[in-house]
Amino acid sequence: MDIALQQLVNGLTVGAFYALIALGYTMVYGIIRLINFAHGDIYAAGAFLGLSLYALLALLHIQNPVLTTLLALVVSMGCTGLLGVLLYRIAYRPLLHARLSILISAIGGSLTLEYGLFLIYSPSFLVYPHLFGRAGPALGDLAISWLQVIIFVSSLLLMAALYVLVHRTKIGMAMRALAINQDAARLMGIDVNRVIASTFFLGSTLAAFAGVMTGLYYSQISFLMGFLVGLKAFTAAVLGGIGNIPGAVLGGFLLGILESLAAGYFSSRWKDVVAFVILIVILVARPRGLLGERVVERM
Amino acid sequence: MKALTTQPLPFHRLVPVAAVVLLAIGLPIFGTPYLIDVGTLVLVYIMLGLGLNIVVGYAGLLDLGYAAFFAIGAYTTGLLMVRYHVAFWLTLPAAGILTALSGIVIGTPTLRMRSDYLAIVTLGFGEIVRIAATNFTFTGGPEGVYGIPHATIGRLVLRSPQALYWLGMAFALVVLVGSYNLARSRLGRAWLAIREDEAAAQAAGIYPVYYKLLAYVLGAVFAGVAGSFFAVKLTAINPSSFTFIQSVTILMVIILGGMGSLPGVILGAAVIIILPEALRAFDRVRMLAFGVGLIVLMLLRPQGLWPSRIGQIVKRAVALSEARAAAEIAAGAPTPE
Amino acid sequence: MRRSLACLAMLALLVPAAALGVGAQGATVKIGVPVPLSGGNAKMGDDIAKAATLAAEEWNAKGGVLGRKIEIVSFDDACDAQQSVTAAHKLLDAGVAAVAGGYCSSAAIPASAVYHDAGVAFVADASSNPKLTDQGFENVFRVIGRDDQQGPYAAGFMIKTLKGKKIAIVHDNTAYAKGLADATKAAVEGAAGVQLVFFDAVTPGEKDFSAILTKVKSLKPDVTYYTGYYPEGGLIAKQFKELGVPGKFMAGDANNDPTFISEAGNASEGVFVTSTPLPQDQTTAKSFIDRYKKRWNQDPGPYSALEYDAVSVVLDAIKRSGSADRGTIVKAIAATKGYSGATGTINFDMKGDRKSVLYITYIIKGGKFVPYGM
Amino acid sequence: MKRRIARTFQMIRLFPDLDVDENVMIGLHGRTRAGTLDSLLHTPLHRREEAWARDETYRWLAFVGLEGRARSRARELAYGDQRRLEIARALATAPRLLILDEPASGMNPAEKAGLVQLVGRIRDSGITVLFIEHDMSVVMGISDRIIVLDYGVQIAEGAPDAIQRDPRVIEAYLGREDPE
Repeated sequence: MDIALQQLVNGLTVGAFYALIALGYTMVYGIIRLINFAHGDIYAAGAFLGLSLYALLALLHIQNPVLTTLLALVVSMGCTGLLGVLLYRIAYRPLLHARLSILISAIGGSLTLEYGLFLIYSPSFLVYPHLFGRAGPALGDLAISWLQVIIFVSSLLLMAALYVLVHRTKIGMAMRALAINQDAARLMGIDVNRVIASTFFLGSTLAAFAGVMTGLYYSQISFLMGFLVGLKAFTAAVLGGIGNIPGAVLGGFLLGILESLAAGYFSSRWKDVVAFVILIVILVARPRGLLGERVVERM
Repeated sequence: MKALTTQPLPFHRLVPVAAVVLLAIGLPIFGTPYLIDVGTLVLVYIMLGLGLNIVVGYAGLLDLGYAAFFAIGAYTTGLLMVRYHVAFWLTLPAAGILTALSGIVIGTPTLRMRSDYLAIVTLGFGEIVRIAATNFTFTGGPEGVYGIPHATIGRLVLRSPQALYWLGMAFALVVLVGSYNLARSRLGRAWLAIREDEAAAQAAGIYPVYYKLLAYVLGAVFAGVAGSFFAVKLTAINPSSFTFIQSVTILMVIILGGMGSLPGVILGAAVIIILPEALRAFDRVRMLAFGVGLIVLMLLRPQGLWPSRIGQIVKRAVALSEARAAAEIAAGAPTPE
Repeated sequence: MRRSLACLAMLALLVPAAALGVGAQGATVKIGVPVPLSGGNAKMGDDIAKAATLAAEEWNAKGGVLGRKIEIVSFDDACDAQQSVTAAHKLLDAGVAAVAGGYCSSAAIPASAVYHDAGVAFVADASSNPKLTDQGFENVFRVIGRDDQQGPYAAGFMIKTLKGKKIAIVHDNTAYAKGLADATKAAVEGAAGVQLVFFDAVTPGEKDFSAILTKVKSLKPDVTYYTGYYPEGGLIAKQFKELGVPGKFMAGDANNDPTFISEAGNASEGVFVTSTPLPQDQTTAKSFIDRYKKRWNQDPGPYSALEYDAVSVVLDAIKRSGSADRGTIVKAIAATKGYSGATGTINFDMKGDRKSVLYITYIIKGGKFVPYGM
Repeated sequence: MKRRIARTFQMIRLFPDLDVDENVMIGLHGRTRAGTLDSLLHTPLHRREEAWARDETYRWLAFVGLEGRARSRARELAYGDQRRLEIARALATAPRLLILDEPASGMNPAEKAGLVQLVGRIRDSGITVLFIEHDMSVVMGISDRIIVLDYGVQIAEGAPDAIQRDPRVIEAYLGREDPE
């Protein structure tokens, strides 16, 4: 029983990262139907920017771990958000109506970001400062750290904030309108480009948060770190129903938990196979993902 | 895909074709082994591109796990030759059958899905195949299969870069003629019709699921053949050659070249292989330059380097079906499935 | 017209490629160094290429070999089978006399067939998978030990020194790590009164290994042995402590990198690492480290000394045989007798493996690799 | 297709980016047998069929009066011609029953007259034509039998002149005449 509970905690931690990144995929997909291959690398960029901030603050002798972390988070999220917008402006905006070409452009963007980090920072793995110990709430044999709790709670808060933003604000309404019909939205006087850009900004911000948290929690970052997580997060987004915000969150946590259970009770070597088989089964049974709304088929 | 008449090529199109033919023949005669090896790799990607082109270009199905079929072909040939000492030529039909079967297995439950969901399912399938190859003992695990014998014709052993190049060329030509014929046939028209308007195609007597599945199977078989060749070319295969990146690379070949266009596939394969090789001299910035290059190429030529009518049709069909669907949603009418 | 332009563009791409292929055949002796310079192992490749350059520069300072200057030709193989074969052809085109390098076994094995067909000597510096030399190629050598030498050593250490009764093994499903894990598994299963309680793999590139470690924890092993590479190794060591997995943690030789310690932080204290002796622990290597630091202004990587020796063995063979002919070099390398390199004395057996490889175990203490029991 | 019924759509659904002749050839799909191997290898069977299909295509194009437009893109045709092309594609499937869904909607009077004439020739060639239409000039000009539906309920059936006099039909069309 203990083990099952522990695996649940493990799964929720991984799932929080998947969910945060999956949100970026799902929002961009919902609005311009693009599988943004570079999104995982945006997450990596966020982690690296955060590390730069820590280094800078250390030079300025600002040592308070909470203060430095908050600063690193805010600056990294802001800068990464702008990086996402920049990527959209340069690589995607001119190609909005060429569905497959934009996919290649996204792959190009992914490589550019990866090897940009490679050149600017390091081909090697970089290590985050060990700021937070592994102390945690005392729950018997259960290993859980305060950092895990913070990651879990803050990602839930961010997701809730995003949900409110999309459903209760003007820009959110514009996003939803755009997702349904871009031309109609344009006719209604919505500044389509600005709305798409803000979608990229928001998605990248969340990815940057995940990136900095990854650095703090796992302590190791590298220029290729976004690839595998990006792939998983994309899977999670589809699992939940791509284009659907609660779906991405559900998909992220579900995938994290599934993986943990598969590794714990079956075999770690086969856990990705288990995850993908379940994904396929779910999609065969529910062709639009768990929470997917009926979306118009595009041929 | 002019189905009814074939016109002679105008002069300005004849020149590049002649140049490519001259280059293809001249390379193994005058090139160094390295250049010939690169040329052979281009041929492998031409085969793969042509196969995926049937799935994506002709039938309009996005496939992100195409490397799986490539892997199945390569492993079939590798394992049969190493473990059971089967001659190369006999492994070809086996690879064909196995890849066709796997095309059916993955195609049947998924072809009714929306294309983007199909993309992730094929991605998952690709990963499943790769992980299985890594984990099973009979596939050699992460070390894969090594010591694969060379192909032979009679007593002639095809081991030199030149011999491998000509073997690859023969394979690529067969695949090229096959896909050219397909485009100009009843099947080609059926795919065209389905992609343009599924409901109208159905009204004209075409059963979409069957033809989509057929596209899958044929694409898989093409990849299987490419895989068989890859196995005897490399003589050692391991799962790391069949990653998601590989699937994406093959997809890049056809999109870069211009979807649905056969010369486009050839051009795309050449660029995808030669560009990083040409950049090899720049070592550290190689991959960065490749990434930037992809974006720039797409911005300059969004329809691909050598677009075909089909590529444009696909684009317009998407716009059209979107407009139609939007109109239907606006009118509150149900979307025809 | 646009299409012919597109086609001309393709030709334009081919031309520089052709120009690059036809390297000038000067009077230099060229040594090929295939290494990963892109992808996740780029750092290791960089360290290796630097060591090769250092070796060449030192020989050149002494007048080169056979009166000719030595030139290092290094190409990126990205640790990928397909790319390593292309890189191999490219090295052959460049007219290399012999090849010394390679990092990942999965890339070295297919490339070795190309070198074999061309009759070029290939001295592997870090590819330890047994299959590389088991292929029976007379031109393939390696200066690093085999996984099936390290495996039994690691098993013996766990059972005898650490008194382990229940042993867990984790690898990462790469050719190297699986080979080492299999060899260790065989040795553990062959020992009386010892139980292998866990054998599974993690996925390279992931960061969260708590699921697999939770399972390990429930099995209460005395020793857990991780045979993969250090990027995951550091994380596993850290999460091993965080989850409170009982028993000791030990890692294979691809983990003797300082990054392992910085990643794992405090959790690295008391971790064991099996390895060939690091350069700093070999009297023979002391001056190598100083020279490397002086030249590159950084510490050598874990395989730098091995690459330095691989290049040196080749050059020594050329010097002894008096010929830079490819076939002669292969024979001369096979005849190497007691070459004294930075990593100790080098002799090759019939297969081309290094004879009498010494393994030792390090323990991490105070953020440093300290030889255990010394 | 087994039952040999063909239809056209209320909103014209051609393959707008294909040529006119290709549109019709697609209609011949169900009447050709060339399989995968034939298509891959272009076997004699395939070549024979293609030649036959070409002839058949031009036969139907001539039948609907589009023989001069064979190599145009379908989208370039005038509206009435697009409707004819859609009918040609349906005819190419060799139906016994052809269903036309509001074929005259959006047509000008000249096009309507042409349509009536075309439908007459189809009927004369032995194909039953069922068409759904509310344009009286077209309906009365060509029908042998008419079924009138009002909100899905059949309210009348019979020959044109009988229908024309049927009070329930008149009521449905023009509303009740309020007795003053």
